[in-house]
Amino acid sequence: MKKFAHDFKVVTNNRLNTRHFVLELQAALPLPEILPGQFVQVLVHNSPPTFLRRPFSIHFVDYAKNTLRLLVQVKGEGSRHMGLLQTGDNLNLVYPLGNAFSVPSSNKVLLVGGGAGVAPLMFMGDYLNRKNLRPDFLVGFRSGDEVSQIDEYSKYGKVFLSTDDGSMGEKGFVTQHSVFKQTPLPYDRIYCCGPDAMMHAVSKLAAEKGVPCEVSLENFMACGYGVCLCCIVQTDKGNERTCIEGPVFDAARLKWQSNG
Amino acid sequence: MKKFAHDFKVVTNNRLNTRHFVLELQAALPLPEILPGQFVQVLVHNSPPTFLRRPFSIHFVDYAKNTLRLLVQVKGEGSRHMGLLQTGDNLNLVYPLGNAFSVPSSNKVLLVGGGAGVAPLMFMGDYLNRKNLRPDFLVGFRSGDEVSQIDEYSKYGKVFLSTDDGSMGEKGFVTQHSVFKQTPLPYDRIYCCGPDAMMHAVSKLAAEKGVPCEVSLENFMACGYGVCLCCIVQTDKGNERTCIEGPVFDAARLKWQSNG
Amino acid sequence: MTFKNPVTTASGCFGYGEEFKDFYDLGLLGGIFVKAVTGSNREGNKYPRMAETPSGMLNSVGLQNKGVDNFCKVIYPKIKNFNTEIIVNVSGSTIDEYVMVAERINELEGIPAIELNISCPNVKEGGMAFGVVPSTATKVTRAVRDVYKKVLMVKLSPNVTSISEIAKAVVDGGADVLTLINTLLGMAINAETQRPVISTITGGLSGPAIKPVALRMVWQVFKAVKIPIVGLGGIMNATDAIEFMLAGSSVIQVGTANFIDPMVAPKIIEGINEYLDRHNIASARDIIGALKVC
Amino acid sequence: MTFKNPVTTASGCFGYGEEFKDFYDLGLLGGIFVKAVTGSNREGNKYPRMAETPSGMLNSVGLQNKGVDNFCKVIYPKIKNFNTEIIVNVSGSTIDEYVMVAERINELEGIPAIELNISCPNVKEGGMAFGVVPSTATKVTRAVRDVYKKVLMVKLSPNVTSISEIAKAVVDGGADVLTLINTLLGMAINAETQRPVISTITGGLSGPAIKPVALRMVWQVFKAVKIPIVGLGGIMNATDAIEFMLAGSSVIQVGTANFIDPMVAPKIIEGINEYLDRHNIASARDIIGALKVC
Ligand SMILES: Cc1cc2nc3c(=O)[nH]c(=O)nc-3n(C[C@H](O)[C@H](O)[C@H](O)COP(=O)(O)OP(=O)(O)OC[C@H]3O[C@@H](n4cnc5c(N)ncnc54)[C@H](O)[C@@H]3O)c2cc1C
Ligand SMILES: Cc1cc2nc3c(=O)[nH]c(=O)nc-3n(C[C@H](O)[C@H](O)[C@H](O)COP(=O)(O)OP(=O)(O)OC[C@H]3O[C@@H](n4cnc5c(N)ncnc54)[C@H](O)[C@@H]3O)c2cc1C
Ligand SMILES: Cc1cc2nc3c(=O)[nH]c(=O)nc-3n(C[C@H](O)[C@H](O)[C@H](O)COP(=O)(O)O)c2cc1C
Ligand SMILES: Cc1cc2nc3c(=O)[nH]c(=O)nc-3n(C[C@H](O)[C@H](O)[C@H](O)COP(=O)(O)O)c2cc1C
Ligand code: FES
Ligand code: FES
Repeated sequence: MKKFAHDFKVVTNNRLNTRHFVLELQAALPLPEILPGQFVQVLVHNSPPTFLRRPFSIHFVDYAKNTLRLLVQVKGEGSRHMGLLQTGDNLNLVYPLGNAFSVPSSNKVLLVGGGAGVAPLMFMGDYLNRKNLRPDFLVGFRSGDEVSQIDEYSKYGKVFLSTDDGSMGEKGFVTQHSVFKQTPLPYDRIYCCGPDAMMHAVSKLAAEKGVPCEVSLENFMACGYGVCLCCIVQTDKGNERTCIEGPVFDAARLKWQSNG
Repeated sequence: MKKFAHDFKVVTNNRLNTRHFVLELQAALPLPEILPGQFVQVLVHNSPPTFLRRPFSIHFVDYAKNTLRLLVQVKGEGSRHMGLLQTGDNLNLVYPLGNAFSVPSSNKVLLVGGGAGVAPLMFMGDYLNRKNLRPDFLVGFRSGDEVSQIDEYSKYGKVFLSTDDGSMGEKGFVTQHSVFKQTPLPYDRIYCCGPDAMMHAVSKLAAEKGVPCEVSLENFMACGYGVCLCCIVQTDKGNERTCIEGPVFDAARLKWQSNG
Repeated sequence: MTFKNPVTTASGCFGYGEEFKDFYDLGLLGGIFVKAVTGSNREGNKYPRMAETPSGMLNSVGLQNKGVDNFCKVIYPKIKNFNTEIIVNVSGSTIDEYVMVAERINELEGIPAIELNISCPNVKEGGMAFGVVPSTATKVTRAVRDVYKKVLMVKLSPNVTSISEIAKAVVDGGADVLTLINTLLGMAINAETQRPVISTITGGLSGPAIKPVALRMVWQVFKAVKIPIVGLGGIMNATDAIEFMLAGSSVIQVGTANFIDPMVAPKIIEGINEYLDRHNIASARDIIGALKVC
Repeated sequence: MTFKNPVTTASGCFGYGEEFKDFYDLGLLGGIFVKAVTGSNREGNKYPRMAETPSGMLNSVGLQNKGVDNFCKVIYPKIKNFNTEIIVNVSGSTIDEYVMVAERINELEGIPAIELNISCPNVKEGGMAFGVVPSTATKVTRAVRDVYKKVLMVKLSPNVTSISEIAKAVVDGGADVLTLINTLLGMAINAETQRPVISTITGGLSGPAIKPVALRMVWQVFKAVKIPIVGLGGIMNATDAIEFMLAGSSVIQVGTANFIDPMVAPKIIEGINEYLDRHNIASARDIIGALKVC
């Protein structure tokens, strides 16, 4: 698939809460086809400590406006600097990168996300809707003040909510949510994205319940397009590249323990 | 003399022409006493190729507004980046650095500047006026479209003008200006700042005419406050530091040939 | 052998070239130095394999590759018709392994040269160990020279007291061309976790941070030996490339910069041409070693 | 000897301390390593002496100083009562010169230690030449050890194949403490003028660019010898300082960072204290060499 390194223009930078914001970025040329699960590599201009690009999932694609969105959690200098971007600023992206979530054959799909890991699920929801499928969402946040965009997700499917401190939705991690208490689980497939520990827990639970599960990994990357071999993950086929063979993997294929 | 490393706020950034701009910077704390000829070391934030600070002469001090001004010529990344600063931005300065022009005992003083080298002369003019002295200015520019702030200089004394291409004032270098054709030269002291070649030419001419001359050097600097020994200039006393014993030197003391 | 222009891409930073076909026409490049090939399959080092550092990065990939047999049978057919020179980076843990790989690559018609990697800091045996002692550097070079009939390039490690001594030792062994530099051995620590950032504790430092060291070594070696030099280390743009050529590089490689801007190599080619035009210099050849030092 | 805190300033980057009195109270510092002192007056190298590089700088000052006699008579009286440890960086071109300077400094009551600089890359004879060969490193250390009765620190050059071998050689010579690292030998070229940027063509690279190499060397030496280490190389903030302590430094030096922010050393002292509080660590001593590697 053809890849590009292009400047995008910041259309909006919406602060969701103290640690998260959404950038809407407009391309100068028509966007190519992009699939949910794919990511971009962001060049953080003018941030002296930021040498390498930073990978971010594609949160949403709006072909009509020729924009894509990133949902960013402030972690270090790179993401902090991205948070300072203003309407009209340029941001250079290499895109579209990586594989994508598989396309399910039924409606009975659960999209599980935690924190900034919810990013690709919005795009996936929209994508499934266009294929006349309505997924369920299970999204987890640290606490109520980080819960955001629930209305948006609700457009694409039913939303279950959990927070670590119980201040909104059910209390606890997503794996403790009552959705997972059902036997058998009323889903044909689970798609999951979030912190490593969460993805591991969800994939274990899915395996126990006999439901296929795909996870989207966030391994550290140098290039993002398959040439540096820094982002590898151990699978049943040996070392695979998160940025090419992933970031989406069938959870059953991963050897979790060795991953970082 | 006490020195400081403080954030200043950009009050205005006035473009003079394509290659020059004036930054007016406001201190949070009351400015200490600053002398004409002194300089600041600017930290160019967020410009990845700019590791070291950049030295700039103090162009003007306004104690009432608690501001100082820098006149900057765009040379490389650092100065280019400073040109992008906007009202309200922060800029960290180490100041006040270096020695100062001597205080003349008579009115018969010529201030010679070329290009961005005119920077300290505005401050010197104001300073001399406060001591009830009115200097003459001889300022040289590449061409008419770079001539600027003549009205300002005129407040402090008479202004002679030259441009390399003759598009404004007299044609040629400052040393070719008719001011220097007078014998004897009607000045007790010359103060000069500009490109090395110009300062060398002016100091030779001054020596021929028997007029004491002070030049303000622009040697490359790492620290700016006397500890790295990178900015040295050969004088009759051996190697001296441009940032401490200078930037202003009695031209007769310099061994020009070895300087760069 | 000749390159259509002096801009090539560094081993380990460009895969086998295929991934970059998604970005531009590989025929623009002077050449491609493909990822290290060893005697047999290597899984490489554990994750995490990289750390960002000021103006650079550490890597500890550890020569992950599927081995020379796979290279000849699976990869070579896919890349041999790229419209540019393909040079294979040959690695190993023993002299026999280097020799074996070189013999196999010697048979591949479409490969005009190998680059002997005696400078990888990220494997326990072999690699850099060969490249930091003059006598073993000569020995491994000579052993490969005996079996390899085409252009033999040898890639030097900067982790040495005297790079010119090593360069001379490798010339004694029969090298046709020297490549320098490979990565500097470095380390990164996460102060919060109090742990090394990469799994192998130490790794190879690349990127602009090492450019001054690389330029110095190219210059020292240019003065010490008479064979051509392929220069690299932190080249990010045409100006950097020109500096390496002035210091004595006939050809330059772009490594880590490919990660920051996948389009960087063609941009460097263009930038060099602009520079030559602006300075009225007829050919890139004219700036090789042309540094004015007096 | 003990330092009131682990943060000191590096030789050549802090003058004799006096200039920094204009910025803050020197009594805040753990110690000050003053500019190199040689046997007699040295004018140093020609201008230009510096070049900016990615995340670093090259310098080629060349040990400019007025000689040991001037130091003892003119400078020492001015600085001996600073409320912090003053350590003199001792340099020379011959073993006799090192010995002579060390003997003179030995007489100064207010100086508890010297730092033997066998690693300056910017002078023709002496300096680094002593520091890159184990046998001469031992020899010069031993010669100074014989005449110097207080704490003998030796500052190592990173421009070597094996830093732990050099470290051991210096320990054999009788060093009490090792300082590492001095600058990496580098070079900068101005592509437009086609000339080297600094007068000596090559110079010493310092700043964050070299931090990964410095950390690696501190870690290697920490594992190889039993004497305390003073670590430096690119420390810009408290996090960097903590990384050097985790890798095995008992004390750290702040060098080039003083040029970027004259207030940096007191800020690092504060930052280390905050880190210790946040991690519930009783003393800075507890993180020395505490890197978790399994
Ligand atoms: C495919 C993919 C998709 C992603 N999608 C999103 C998304 O949609 N939204 C989002 O917010 N984030 C996403 N991430 C994570 C995001 O890339 C990081 O949070 C971001 O790069 C952090 O950059 P920074 O400069 O802010 O922080 P940094 O300062 O670079 O790092 C933050 C922390 O990570 C550690 N760290 C960084 N690099 C390494 C390394 N190589 N080895 C060990 N530790 C390291 C640092 O020590 C530090 O504690 C994604 C990552 C991947 C790989
Ligand atoms: C005391 C003093 C006062 C000054 N006052 C003013 C002033 O009032 N206004 C003004 O416009 N300028 C002034 N300057 C000059 C100003 O400091 C430089 O123009 C500025 O630092 C350039 O920074 P830059 O990042 O824009 O350019 P850079 O990219 O740093 O450099 C521009 C050019 O200079 C060359 N260069 C840079 N550093 C070195 C070096 N160490 N050795 C050799 N060549 C080098 C580069 O090769 C390049 O061609 C003053 C300098 C000094 C020392
Ligand atoms: C991720 C990565 C992998 C590398 N793999 C190899 C390799 O397999 N063989 C080799 O000779 N050099 C390898 N190198 C070294 C580079 O080819 C190059 O010598 C070094 O990175 C310095 O150049 P640069 O600063 O332009 O990247 C690798 C470098 C990186 C960053
Ligand atoms: C301008 C300058 C002058 C230096 N002079 C000396 C010196 O006289 N003696 C010495 O041992 N080291 C000298 N050094 C080396 C530093 O002390 C230090 O070892 C090196 O810069 C690495 O640390 P840093 O990256 O924190 O600066 C000098 C460094 C610089 C930048
Ligand atoms: S990030 Fe380079 S191969 Fe995946
Ligand atoms: S710039 Fe450091 S001594 Fe003058």
